[in-house]
Amino acid sequence: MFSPPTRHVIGTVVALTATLSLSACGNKDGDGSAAESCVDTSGDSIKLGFLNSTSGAMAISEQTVRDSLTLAAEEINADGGILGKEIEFVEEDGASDPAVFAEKIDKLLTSDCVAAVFGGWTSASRKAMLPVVEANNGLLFYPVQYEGLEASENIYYTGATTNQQIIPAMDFLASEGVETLFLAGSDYVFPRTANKIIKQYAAELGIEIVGEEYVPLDDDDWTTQVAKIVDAEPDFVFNTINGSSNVGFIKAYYEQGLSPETSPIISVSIAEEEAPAMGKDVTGQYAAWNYFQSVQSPANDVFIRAFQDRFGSDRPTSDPMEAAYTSLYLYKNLVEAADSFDVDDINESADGVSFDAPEGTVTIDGDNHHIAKTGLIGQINADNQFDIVWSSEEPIEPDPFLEGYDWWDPTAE
Amino acid sequence: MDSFTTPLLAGTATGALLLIAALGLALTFGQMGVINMAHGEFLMAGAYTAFVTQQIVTNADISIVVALPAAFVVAGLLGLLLEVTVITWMYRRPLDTLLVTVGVGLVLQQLAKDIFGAQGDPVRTPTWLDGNIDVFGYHWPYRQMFTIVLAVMALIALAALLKYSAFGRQIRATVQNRDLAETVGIRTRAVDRITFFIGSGLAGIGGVAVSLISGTNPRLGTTYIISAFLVVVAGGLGQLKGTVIAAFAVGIATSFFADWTSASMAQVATFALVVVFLQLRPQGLFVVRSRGLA
Amino acid sequence: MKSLVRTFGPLVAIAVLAVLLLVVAPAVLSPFRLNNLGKYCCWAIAAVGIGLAWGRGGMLVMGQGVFFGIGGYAMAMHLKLEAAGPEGIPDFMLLYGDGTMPGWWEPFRSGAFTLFAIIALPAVAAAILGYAIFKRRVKGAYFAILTQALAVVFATLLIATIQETGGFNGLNQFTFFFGYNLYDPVNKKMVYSIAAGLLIGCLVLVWQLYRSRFGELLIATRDAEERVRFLGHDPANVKLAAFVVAAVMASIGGAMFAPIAGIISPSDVDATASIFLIAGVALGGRALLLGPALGALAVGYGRSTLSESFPDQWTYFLGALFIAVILLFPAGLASAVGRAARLVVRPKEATP
Amino acid sequence: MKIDHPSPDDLGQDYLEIRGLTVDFDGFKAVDGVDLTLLQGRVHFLIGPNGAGKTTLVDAATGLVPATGLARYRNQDLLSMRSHKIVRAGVGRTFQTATVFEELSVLQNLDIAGGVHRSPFALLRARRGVPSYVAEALETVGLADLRDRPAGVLAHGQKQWLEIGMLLVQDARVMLLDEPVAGMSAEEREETGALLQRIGEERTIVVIEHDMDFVREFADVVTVMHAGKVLMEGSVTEIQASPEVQEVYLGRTVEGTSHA
Repeated sequence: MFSPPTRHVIGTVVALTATLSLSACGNKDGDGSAAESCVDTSGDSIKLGFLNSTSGAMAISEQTVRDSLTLAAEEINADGGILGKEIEFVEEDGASDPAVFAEKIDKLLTSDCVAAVFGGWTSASRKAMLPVVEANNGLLFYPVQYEGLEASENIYYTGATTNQQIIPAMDFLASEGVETLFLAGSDYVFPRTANKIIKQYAAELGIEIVGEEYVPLDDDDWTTQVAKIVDAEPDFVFNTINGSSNVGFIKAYYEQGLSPETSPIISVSIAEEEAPAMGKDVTGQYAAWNYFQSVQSPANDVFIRAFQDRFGSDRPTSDPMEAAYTSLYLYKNLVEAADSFDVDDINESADGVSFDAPEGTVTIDGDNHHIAKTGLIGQINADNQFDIVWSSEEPIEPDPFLEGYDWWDPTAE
Repeated sequence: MDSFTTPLLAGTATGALLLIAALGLALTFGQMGVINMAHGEFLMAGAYTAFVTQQIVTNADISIVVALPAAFVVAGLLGLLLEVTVITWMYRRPLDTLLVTVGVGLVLQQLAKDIFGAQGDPVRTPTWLDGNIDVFGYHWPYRQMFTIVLAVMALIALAALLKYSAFGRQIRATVQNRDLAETVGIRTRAVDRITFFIGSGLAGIGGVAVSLISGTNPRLGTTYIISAFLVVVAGGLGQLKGTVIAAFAVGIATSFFADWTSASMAQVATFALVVVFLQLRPQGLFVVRSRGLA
Repeated sequence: MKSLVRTFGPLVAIAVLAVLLLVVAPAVLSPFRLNNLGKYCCWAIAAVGIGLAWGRGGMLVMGQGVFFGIGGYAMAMHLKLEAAGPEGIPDFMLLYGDGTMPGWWEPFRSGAFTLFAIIALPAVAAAILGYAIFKRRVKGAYFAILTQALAVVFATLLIATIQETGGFNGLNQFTFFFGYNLYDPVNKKMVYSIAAGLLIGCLVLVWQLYRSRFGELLIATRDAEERVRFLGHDPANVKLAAFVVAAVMASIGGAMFAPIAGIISPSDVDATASIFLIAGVALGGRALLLGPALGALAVGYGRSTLSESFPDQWTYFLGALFIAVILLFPAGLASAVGRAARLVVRPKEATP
Repeated sequence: MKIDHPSPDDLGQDYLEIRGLTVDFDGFKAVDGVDLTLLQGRVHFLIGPNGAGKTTLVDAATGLVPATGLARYRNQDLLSMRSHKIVRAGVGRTFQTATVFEELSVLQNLDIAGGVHRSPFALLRARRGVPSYVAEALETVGLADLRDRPAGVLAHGQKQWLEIGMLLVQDARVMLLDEPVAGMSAEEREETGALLQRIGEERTIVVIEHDMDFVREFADVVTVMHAGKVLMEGSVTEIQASPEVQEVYLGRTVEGTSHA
């Protein structure tokens, strides 16, 4: 097929490539033990990594988290730092792409040698970071409510798991006497998993699910799906739609004559940041969170004032922002409780570490690394703020695998 | 709910929106061979114009009427700017215009994000579009009817312009034979620019219609651009008739698929439909015959 | 002598690249940077294929992410099953589904089948799609738009099939790569070397294709498709062959991307990811032998470093790159450098 | 392609037989029931005013436009075949504007035309040396000195010769040439005419032409077309003597829709 001189040259290149490749031969027997930590704690500063998407579709939400992390770091530094060491934060862009999150957290942990990383928003980004942070025995603080069913020694979850947001929301609906429920969500992991839980708990509570519709992420046209809601006439709509898609949903909902009087909506992704994009259309609807800007507490007053002084008086505060702010303070308290920046030391003394957060006092569960949080239901008012209309009696202990709920069967459809 | 009227009417409204978006594409593609991937961002510019207009003219009933011509001009000027600065250097390189405009689209999206913030802004629906009528159990929103009326008006205006005005004749002459048109004294470059202005302006009008569905956000254009392009592909280039039929066919088919399966699967099915359709009619619905070896 | 240089000069260049990637890089780069370089190599493998289809064949393939994804997901499925153990099933199916595995996952337990699938699946998919498109003489912009729409649809399909493909989260948490522990730095280096070696292999392959009669026929088809018909060739077959090879290369790139990046998700294969691949090819020079690969390496590196230094400006940069390169250097930066060099050497010709 | 059943009237000679060939463009008959028999060893000329349907006739016979009727060559109906199959059957053509591959060299252009004789596998090999049939064609069309130049830099006439050379390499037994000497200098025309006569001995050559001087000098048989129909067929002298032909050329056409 090749002429002799060609064959010769190709042969050389191929042989060269093969030799070079083989020289980096693998190690089949190694157990791949975790890499040695390179965190430097000898100086008078400590490096932390902030990893949020500042570009791409998720930049909308994640920038707000970055802002409150920055605020917390500045406050802690002004107050003397962590164990007397000033926080030096390294910022990275996750670019709304899970693979980039995996790359960047690797960089933060192995090149920048940060003591802990704060960030992530989508479950995809967290799932992408999980194996990297575990392999390097690092620490990640994840500030967003999520679909649960996860616990890692190397991650602290400061947002809600399902039994702190979804289940309280269902309890609220039951207390309102809701009999029929329609499920509307974006077509991806969180809504699908949340709805699986909702359906099983609804059966337990005697609430009938009268419809279930999904639309692709970022898709705006909800007309056909809303027509099905009109037809089903549910007492309530459980909304697990993510991002800008909510706007199209709410518009279509009003256009076809639905309203909070007939079929109100309870959302788990609409917070103070997202509500203004829907203007008056969303007034009177409900949302389930663990923090609202309207929470009355001294810690919250301080947080809101500090945040607005720093980033502008028109900026609202929301649950993920508060959870991110809290996460950095929790880290401080964790380090100080352990009197060490070492991950194993921190984990050892983690149980019961708490912080007087804007949402109220939160406490770490040392087993699953989640925190106890109070469930809240807010109703959106004309200013796109939330009036708190329901609250769980006390902070709910985190139960990411729903082990304490008999009705939960993870393998059922 | 009627499982026939709902997808039919909702799909017609979606088709109308696709039509407004695709008309401009078909026009510039047909005449200049330019594939403008930033067309979706012109749609976005139209939506933001609607938002800004509402900040100035706070009465939502009036502002939407002001926003329509304003969006036409804003998007049209953006198009003109694109033509004069970039496209004009790359006629006869259609695939390259496609890539350049991809870049332009990225920049415009980021600009929108920096100017208006990443979070979307609300556009209030005028009260005279608030409400619906019951058609066989489907609460057909006035807004959807408005979209259809808007598309039909845009279509009629464009068709009339092409058919009856002197400028329209110049456009058609340029489309059919650019060199010949030049020899009879038509300034084809000027014609191109005005065509680009009009085509982009139509996207602006489409943007206003979209803003009534989903408000504004920087990624708004990307949602519609691929479907609009599929419409142009299926409709055949440079032909209004084909574009119209394809737009409504794609809109209605997507709605029916979404009703039968899910919205995600509807996207897949519509794409498959277009590919199968191209097997039957490879040059789209209607073909301008041109002889010789291209 | 001159013709010898013309014939084997590129091969020497490939050899230089091989030494740089396989000897110099592992010696001087930190494990993290080396792993990143591995990712760029995966993109570069796909880019080499795009160079073949677009640069030489004139087919603007805007949906190569699809084939990248086919390879990536095929490999990821195998790695996922390997991580789950002989009888185990992937963890996400327990979390999001009812704990049963779809039957079509089963063959991917076999490493041999997976390797076969990484080549065969994209080849078959590209052949069917290409046949449908090229035989009906759909080309130019129509083709480009269809391929982009395909990428959009593919990503939507993946996101919607959570129980089968992990949905938006994609597949990750791999532990072994054909028996080698992926957390062992030595093995990471090996996986990198395989990716770099495959890149070199693909370059040698296209080098031979470009100098073959097929390469000439491909250029002829690009420049005057109808004319080729009157040489007695069906241009559809010529394009189909190039399209299939490009698809297989993208698939190989994707297959190596999964273990190196540790994840494959819809974001890595959607329309945006596909455009990103095109950017590298355009930058490096679509019709040149080394242009696409070097361009992809450069854009990959740019994405990492620029987003580290200017996180907010990366999108502007990518957009500006498209505009500037296509507008000013349609043949790529490499050709611009060549032109500049000639201007320096023979300055008199520069001033008319 | 092997011939299974040589037609009885095939006296070892090739011919292209056209019967009732009609091309209908949405009701407009560009070619309307044309009958022609084109024999090997002759240089046929096809003349007629613009819009007479000459090029369309050739397009139809080479699979570019759909047509009804019959175009039989070696017992195959060309009208039912796709362009590249027609070429492989031995019918080649050129175009009014010479279309050569400008980025490839003269040699590569000719070589690529020889692809019909190669297996797909052979295509993957690089070219080594110059195949004998390519060298022969280079000599025949007189481009041997220019073989390594890119075809794009050739003069107009040279491009036409290159195209004819490509037909030779393809081993086209029937050559349909569309205005090959348009734009050529007098000298080039002479050379082209001589070339056609030289290669025409064992082939069927059909030339579409306007230039009557050229036709006079080199035509064996001339067919005059008008408004899609054959007006007349004969020798140059016969054609020139015909009042009908003169009328057509003086422009007093009755239904002169110019659909070139």
